Amino acid sequence: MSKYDIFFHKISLIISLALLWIMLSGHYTPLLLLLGLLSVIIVTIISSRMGLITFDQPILQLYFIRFIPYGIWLIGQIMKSNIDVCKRILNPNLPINPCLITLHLSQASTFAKVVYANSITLTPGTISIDLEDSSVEVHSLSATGAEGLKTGNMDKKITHAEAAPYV
Amino acid sequence: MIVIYINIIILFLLIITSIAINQQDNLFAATMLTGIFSLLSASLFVCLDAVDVAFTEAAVGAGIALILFLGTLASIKYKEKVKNKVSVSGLLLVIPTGFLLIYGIHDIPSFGALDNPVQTYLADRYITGSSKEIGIPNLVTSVLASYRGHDTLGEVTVIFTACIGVLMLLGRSRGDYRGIVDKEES
Amino acid sequence: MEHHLVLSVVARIIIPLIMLFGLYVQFHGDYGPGGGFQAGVIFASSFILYGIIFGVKKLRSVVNPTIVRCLAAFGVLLYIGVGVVGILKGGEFLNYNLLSKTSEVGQHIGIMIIELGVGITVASAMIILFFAFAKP
Amino acid sequence: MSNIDIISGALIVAGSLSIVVGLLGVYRMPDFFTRLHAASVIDTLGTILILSGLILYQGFNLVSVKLLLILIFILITTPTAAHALAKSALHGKIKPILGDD
Amino acid sequence: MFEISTFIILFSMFLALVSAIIGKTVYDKILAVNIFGTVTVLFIALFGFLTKRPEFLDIALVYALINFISTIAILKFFEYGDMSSSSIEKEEGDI
Repeated sequence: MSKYDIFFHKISLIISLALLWIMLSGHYTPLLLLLGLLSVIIVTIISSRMGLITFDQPILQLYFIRFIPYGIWLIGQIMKSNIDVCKRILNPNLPINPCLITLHLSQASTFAKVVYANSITLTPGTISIDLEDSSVEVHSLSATGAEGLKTGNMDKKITHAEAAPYV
Repeated sequence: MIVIYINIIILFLLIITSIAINQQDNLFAATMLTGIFSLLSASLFVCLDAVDVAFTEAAVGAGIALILFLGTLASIKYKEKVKNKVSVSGLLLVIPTGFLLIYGIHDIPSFGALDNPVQTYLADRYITGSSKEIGIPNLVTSVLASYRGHDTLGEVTVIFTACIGVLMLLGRSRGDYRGIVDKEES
Repeated sequence: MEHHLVLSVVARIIIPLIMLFGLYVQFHGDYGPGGGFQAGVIFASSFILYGIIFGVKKLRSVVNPTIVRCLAAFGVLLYIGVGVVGILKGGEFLNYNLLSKTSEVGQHIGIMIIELGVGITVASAMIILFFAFAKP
Repeated sequence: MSNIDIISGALIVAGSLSIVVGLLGVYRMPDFFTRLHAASVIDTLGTILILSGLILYQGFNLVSVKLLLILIFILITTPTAAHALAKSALHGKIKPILGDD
Repeated sequence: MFEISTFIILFSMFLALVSAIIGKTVYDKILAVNIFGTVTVLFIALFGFLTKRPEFLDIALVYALINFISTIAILKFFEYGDMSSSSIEKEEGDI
């Protein structure tokens, strides 16, 4: 990781922490803003000591912005599969057909892989149970959920969001 | 009115949880139920309008307490030795004490009543005086840090002392510690 | 647990946020719920999360246990120091009114400093406890 | 009672009912992994509906920003915990019940 | 509306508590505690609106941020038997 990247990540961390402080605080007196600046600097120093900033791929808080369109799409998917799972639970026959499938990952960065795994877990009906470097093992409640993942729609969306230009 | 019903329900859940904790012989499961107990008591404090206490319970219960319990479990056995025998002398002690405590309830002023001793002069003094004398919005902080500053100093000292105590007990390396336990067991 | 990919990435994202939230609670004790004790515990729990996921050895290289022990004592000393300043200015122990020209500003400064002392002591005490319980 | 209040109230009640449905699923499901699916109904549908109902009720101000932050943090942390739980259970002695497909 | 859903949530707290008590394996119990945590966050957020005092939200925020620490600590403890090891030192069976 080059010096430029680390610098960019530090700036990104500082900006996102400052945004978080402004959202939390609600009191914008000079004293509290000064304390906020101090806190952001302390947290940045400790995070870089912990090695949270150096990471093999561009991950950090501001990077989330790229994933906002994806997140909105994801919430729609979550709602859809929630209705499906709720129907299955409320059905007296409990029509479930659990299966394990292995999916191939096409993302380059670890962060995008983790986003993919967590999106799978967030969508009810499918849970990622093992994330390796190039594949993810998924437990699915029904065959339809597994089919939906096998079409690779979510995979493509994340790869697309990952490759988007820097904000 | 509705808050009182919520309080009663949460108290009921707390009772169930504590009985369940008592009945577990697997200490691991008991630890997890303790986590639920902490979540419930935080909700109860929220219902009783004790925001700062609820905050403390939330932070300590979610962040630290369970981890310290697990750390303790790591150095002891998971299963509790169950004694099925009912101890008669203990029962003789516990039942009269319980009755005495219930009898004592009659002397305590009723819950939330306006003419409680604590609300007649002290709370009034804090509520009216605080904004003039201290000038910060959160009353709890001004009581804790300013009116009762000596108490808080005592509390901090207690935490510090407890920390030193734990260090004296567990501070040496685990190897020595294990050695002692093994010798005692063999 | 470091090569548990999901946990390590999520921890990298969430640890700074927990730390910042702890400091927010520390400095907003005057306005909302919270204060030194809660802030110290939340701040320390971010270190504990780091220790759980990346190992105590790494945590030890980030925060030196000796320095943490000194900080625990420093917090108490800071609290007592504010009290002693009150005596030196000709008042009673822990009299904040004398810390500044007007009593209101003095109270504000005094409360903020002693809350900071409480926060430092509690955070260090929790980290020390974690070190003591999680021996390598 | 305005329209927005009615919509937000409906969202909140629907969210709390979905929590009950999720818990019903936890009771009905045959093994641990399928129970995790039912639990994720609570973590997603329940939180999204209730918190978005509260945001709608509140309108846009600092409180609703905090509600949004709670929603985001829950959506980050709960799948992580569920994933860790599932992985740990798979490495433990628990074998998932698989259907015939 | 708030009243109805508060009581429904209290009822689901009861259900989660029962499932924690009757859960057979350790994982079931951890799952129940996890569910209970989420439900508590929602309860505290709702209660703040019920009593028209939304400053309770800070508590819900604390739980949303740090409640999963205890879950992960339990899992780690269950795999390794203590808190200290990182998986670099101990290769077999990472969590």
